[in-house]
Amino acid sequence: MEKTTVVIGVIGADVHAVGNRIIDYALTQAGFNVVNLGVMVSQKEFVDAVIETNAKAIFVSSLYGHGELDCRGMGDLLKEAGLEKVLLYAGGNLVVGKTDFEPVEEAFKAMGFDRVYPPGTDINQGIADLKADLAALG
Amino acid sequence: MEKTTVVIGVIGADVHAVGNRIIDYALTQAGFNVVNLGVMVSQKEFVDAVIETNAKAIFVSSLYGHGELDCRGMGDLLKEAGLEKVLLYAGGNLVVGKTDFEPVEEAFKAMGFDRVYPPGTDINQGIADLKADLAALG
Amino acid sequence: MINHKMPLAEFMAQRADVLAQWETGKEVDLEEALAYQKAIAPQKRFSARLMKAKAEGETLIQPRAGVALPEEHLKLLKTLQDEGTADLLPTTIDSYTRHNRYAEAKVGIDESIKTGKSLLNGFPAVNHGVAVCRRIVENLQVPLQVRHGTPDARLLAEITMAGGFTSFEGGGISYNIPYAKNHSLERTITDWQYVDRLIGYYQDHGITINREPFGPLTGTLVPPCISHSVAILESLLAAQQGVTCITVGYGQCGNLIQDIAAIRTLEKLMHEYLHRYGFDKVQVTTVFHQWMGGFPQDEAKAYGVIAWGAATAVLAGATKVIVKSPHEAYGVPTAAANANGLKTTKQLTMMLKDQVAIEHTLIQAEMAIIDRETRSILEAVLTLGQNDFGISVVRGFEAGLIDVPFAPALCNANKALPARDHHGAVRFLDFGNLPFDEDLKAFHRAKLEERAKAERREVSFQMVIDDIYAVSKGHLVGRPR
Amino acid sequence: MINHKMPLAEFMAQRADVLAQWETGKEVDLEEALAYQKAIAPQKRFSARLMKAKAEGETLIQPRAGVALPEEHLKLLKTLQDEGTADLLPTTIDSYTRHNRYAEAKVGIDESIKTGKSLLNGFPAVNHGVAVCRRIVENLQVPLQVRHGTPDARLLAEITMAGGFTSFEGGGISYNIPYAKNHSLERTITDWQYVDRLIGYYQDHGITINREPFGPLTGTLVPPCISHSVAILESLLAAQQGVTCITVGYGQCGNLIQDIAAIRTLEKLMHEYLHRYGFDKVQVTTVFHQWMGGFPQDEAKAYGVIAWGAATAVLAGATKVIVKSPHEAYGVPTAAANANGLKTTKQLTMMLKDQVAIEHTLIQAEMAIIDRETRSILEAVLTLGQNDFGISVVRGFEAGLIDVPFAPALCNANKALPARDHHGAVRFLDFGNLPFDEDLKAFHRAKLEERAKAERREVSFQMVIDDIYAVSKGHLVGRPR
Ligand code: B12
Ligand code: B12
Repeated sequence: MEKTTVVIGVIGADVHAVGNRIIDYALTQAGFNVVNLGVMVSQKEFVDAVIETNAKAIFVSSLYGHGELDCRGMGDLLKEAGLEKVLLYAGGNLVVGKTDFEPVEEAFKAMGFDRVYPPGTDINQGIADLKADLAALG
Repeated sequence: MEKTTVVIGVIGADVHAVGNRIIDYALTQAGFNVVNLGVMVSQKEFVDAVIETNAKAIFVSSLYGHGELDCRGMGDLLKEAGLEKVLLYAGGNLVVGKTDFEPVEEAFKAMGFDRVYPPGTDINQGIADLKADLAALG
Repeated sequence: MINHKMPLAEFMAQRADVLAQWETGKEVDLEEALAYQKAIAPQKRFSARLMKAKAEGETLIQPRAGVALPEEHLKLLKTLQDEGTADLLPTTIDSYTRHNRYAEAKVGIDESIKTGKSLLNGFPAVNHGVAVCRRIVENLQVPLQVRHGTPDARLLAEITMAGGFTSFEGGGISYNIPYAKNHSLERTITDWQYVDRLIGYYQDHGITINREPFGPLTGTLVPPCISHSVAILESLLAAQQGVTCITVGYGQCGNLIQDIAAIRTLEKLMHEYLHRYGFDKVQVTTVFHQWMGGFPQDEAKAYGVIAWGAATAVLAGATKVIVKSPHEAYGVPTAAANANGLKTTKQLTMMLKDQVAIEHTLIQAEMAIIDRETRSILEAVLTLGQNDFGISVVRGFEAGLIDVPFAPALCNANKALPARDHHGAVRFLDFGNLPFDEDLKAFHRAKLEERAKAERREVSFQMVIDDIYAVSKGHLVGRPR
Repeated sequence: MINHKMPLAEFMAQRADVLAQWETGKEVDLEEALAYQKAIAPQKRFSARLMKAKAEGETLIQPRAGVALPEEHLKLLKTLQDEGTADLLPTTIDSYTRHNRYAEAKVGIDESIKTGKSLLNGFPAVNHGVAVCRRIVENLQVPLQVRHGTPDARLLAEITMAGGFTSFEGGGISYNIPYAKNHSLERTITDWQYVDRLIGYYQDHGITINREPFGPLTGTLVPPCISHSVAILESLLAAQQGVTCITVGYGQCGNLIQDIAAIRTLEKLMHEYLHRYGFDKVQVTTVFHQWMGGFPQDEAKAYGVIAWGAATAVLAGATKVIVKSPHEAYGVPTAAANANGLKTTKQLTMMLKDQVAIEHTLIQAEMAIIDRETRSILEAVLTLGQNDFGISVVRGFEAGLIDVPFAPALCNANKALPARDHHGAVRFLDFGNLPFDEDLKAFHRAKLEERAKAERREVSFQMVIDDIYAVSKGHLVGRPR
């Protein structure tokens, strides 16, 4: 069976590279085909990469606090490209400061994200969810 | 002019001796005649000392958390002895645990204390208040 | 006081009186208690856990904690174990029980039930009795110790040992001098010989109970030689009654060199003196107490003090560290605050665990000083008492050969006064009657002169006061400001 | 890139372009700025404060902090100064400004005004302009520094120096490799030569501005020799443009011996290399960064990490320490959380201030290793570039002679991989193209083999991953558990 492709990257002007390398490693170990766009990735680059590689999911990381500004419209962009079925996850330190996670989750879901993760989430949690969501999609 | 006498001591089964020594030193330096009953002093010992020495004030310390139990009835005891004019102060760590100070102050005032001090109060604060109160009494 | 292991018959005769002191005494059945203790798994025994840590070079962490009511107490300890990751658990006893005022403790329990908050500053184990103690021990996964400050702890020991605790803190000196006013040392040493004999009895039946003299004494600028002398004398008294597992303690002074030197010298001297009197089979471990004096009120600053104590404990190689909480300056901590102190400590013990021990010529020099001071005191004391430990202690304190600064006990000379030197090590400003030779005295004087000169003031009692406040005000040395 | 002090005319010509990059550029009047800087009192100047601390053996404390709006920013800094007792203050710049995306920063400012919370992760100084910077500097009592991560910081430097800041962090390497993806080193070095020339211009007119290469780089297991090499090369580049006051930095690795050795070696090598190229009048101070990698989420544990960094900074003798907050793992800290990190740190710097420096034969040995590693890199790099600093750096990175672990920059080789040894010191698991001789490589391999053996597993990338997580999970070495 062919490996499922996942596009990963760190959005915006964000250069936090460490988590990205670990996510790459973990997804690869878990049997996925990883397309790693690295840091400082624009929404368009994510979408283009999905189109090019026929990926089934995007793991957006945002660590530096501008996640909310950077991710706005991302869901719409996917929809416009006819990619609403592509799973869209976000994780990292999505907003500025230590806050309750619920409103953050809501805001990102409203922007079209399927799953949203709080700071320091174990990447294996994201991978388990991905497998479940992919299975549900069939 | 004769020195004003102040009775000091640590009430109950409390053996915290360090603050007591400093209070002794500070009151003496400030020109008072100090009658120091030391640690583990009962209410009766305080009252007896006042009678014996014609003291104008009592500085009760309680550090170990049983202050509320130990100080109950102390105001009444003074009153019964006809000593309601003697100034009665309490300080230290008066109750068990870190709590709002207001209810503690109220409880002690209800027990007949004129002034009540939160943990770690600078003893010079107590001395300044004592001077003011003595002056007010004339 | 006796100067030999108490004969069994004598011990048993005294037991009857002890158990009659409060109604819960009749719950203790020594034979049944032996069987109960025997069934406790090694990982829940203090002695085994300590020896394992010592072998592996680990520093275990232990809080202080105790509240009035059993369910709340168990809940508190569970939090400290699960959330605070405590390696060892305490049960801190309330002050009424410490003074054998069980009737007042009863009032405290009743009031606590009524008001719904703990009005006692600890757990009144005697009032609660054997079965309640066992329920607590059984519902926890790590070893438990009784921590208190009780001059006459005979009944408390009977009940808690039958109750399944595997370690007992205190001693005839360390739970008298800092914790009492009017008790004679003859009395408290005699009472603690009973406690040690009880533990010796368990030992004779194959059950090792850990004993821990209370190291920090008044917690306030106690120079290492004073607490070391007390620890060693109490250990000799305990060993004489058959105790074979002793943890000697020391309260952090704050100067890293002095603190490391203190722990190392303590262990070394313990072995030497135990050996001299033939107690070679005693297992020795050490406990380092995070700063025992006045704490900063600000919690962030308190965390700093806690962390520095944790780091020093590991760097000194102590077997365990007793942990303070960020609420220290205010009052008995909530479970959460207590767990926080533990977590800060654990982060440091874990981060420092694998690092190499610090060596320094100054540590050697400081060890030599502490060794000489402690030896001066111990030799003078033991000579005075002609090697009768109890008499030595009583006469030694009488003569002021040992003198604990800021102690409330009237049997303590209270003439010696400590102050910090220019680098923050605790020295003597007044020797009282400490049996130091002129060389040693000159060393201390020079150290304080160095500080006085730097501060452009005379060596005086004001320095002592400034030093008492210093840590709580964010410094180590109380400089004029 | 140039290999000499930029001629004044050339500098002035470039200035015109720089100031035109954003509308606030026209607010800068260099002559007026000189006069303004001249009037700043010494106690508010970075250079003077640092030299005083160095002379007195004090370790100063400094936070990171910046929010979108001026009034909020000022309020934040006031809290850190008054409540946090910061000795030095920062102004941390937001990430849009760092990437010269001033229009996006504008959106961030507007949104922040609208929503009433800072939506930027720092203070957009360029957008706010000279007058706003001055208002901030004037309303505070301690020296202020610009801290950022900006590859092209020319306009930011112009505005903030005219705005009264007296220190500027960064450099052509340290603000490229960890902070950018696509910038060439030629470009960033050239742009930073401009920044250094600007500060050299102030210096030529009697005004000393402190410069600070960013020491910790990616903050993630960076071995001392890597950050030392970068710090020294950037210092040479800065000195060449007339900078005379440099603070070199290092991010805590966590092993006490290695950390002390690192700070001492850094200072020693700085003097040596500055001297070699005739920059003898440069004042050198050091900055120690509290742990820069992933933090524990639990605040009590975070306090432990903060305190250990504070203690190490003092024990290593750093001139200042950059402080983390207990919110580190979550996000930009509130003012209160930031002040708490400062207070914990101050408690430790004050308690350790008067203690003697730690000596250890292992520190000597570790210093020799770091010295040899750093020297290997620097000599190889400077030889390759024939002592043209800029060319040396560019070719050195190209050849992988310097290689920063986990860097996002594409011009970094990203072949070298670090891992901790058995005692927690950071070593190399993969050397990439680092110019180490066989002896040195054998040393690293032996160190990792020692760990592998103890952990009963092979030396592998899994160790690196385990080490990345270790501190945040409460350990130093990432053992298999
Ligand atoms: C040193 C110390 C000890 C030493 C005491 C040695 C001795 N014999 O003196 C030892 C180790 C023996 C000890 C024992 C115990 N302690 Co204790 N101890 C402390 C500690 C760390 C410092 C106290 C001190 O010396 N401070 C320095 C002096 C100068 O300050 P002070 O005592 O507060 O007094 C000043 C001011 O408060 C003020 N003041 C005091 N009284 C008055 C009165 C008036 C009128 C005025 C104006 C001002 C004033 O002026 C004084 C001089 O500046 C405090 C915590 C802290 N503060 O950091 C706990 C603390 C007081 N202890 C506590 C407890 C519970 C105990 C024990 C029950 C249990 C235990 N932990 O072992 C036993 C009690 C024994 C007993 N029966 O009393 C608790 C009290 C809890 C509470 N109130 O909720 C505290 C707060 C620690 C804690 N957070 O749990 N302790
Ligand atoms: C190391 C670090 C840096 C290094 C980065 C080096 C590099 N190029 O990689 C340096 C020093 C350069 C740096 C710079 C900055 N940083 Co920084 N940095 C950190 C730090 C300490 C650790 C990050 C890290 O590597 N963690 C380890 C990895 C393994 O974990 P991770 O990144 O969180 O990723 C894991 C999980 O989150 C999860 N995950 C991540 N994404 C996703 C996505 C999905 C779908 C899923 C399921 C899971 C998932 O899985 C990952 C693997 O386990 C964090 C704080 C912290 N966490 O302790 C701050 C932090 C992220 N940085 C921060 C900031 C503000 C900055 C700066 C703007 C300012 C500054 N302090 O200088 C600049 C930003 C530059 C830029 N333009 O991006 C803030 C962000 C604030 C916020 N969100 O409110 C933080 C939180 C610190 C703080 N509390 O202020 N930083």
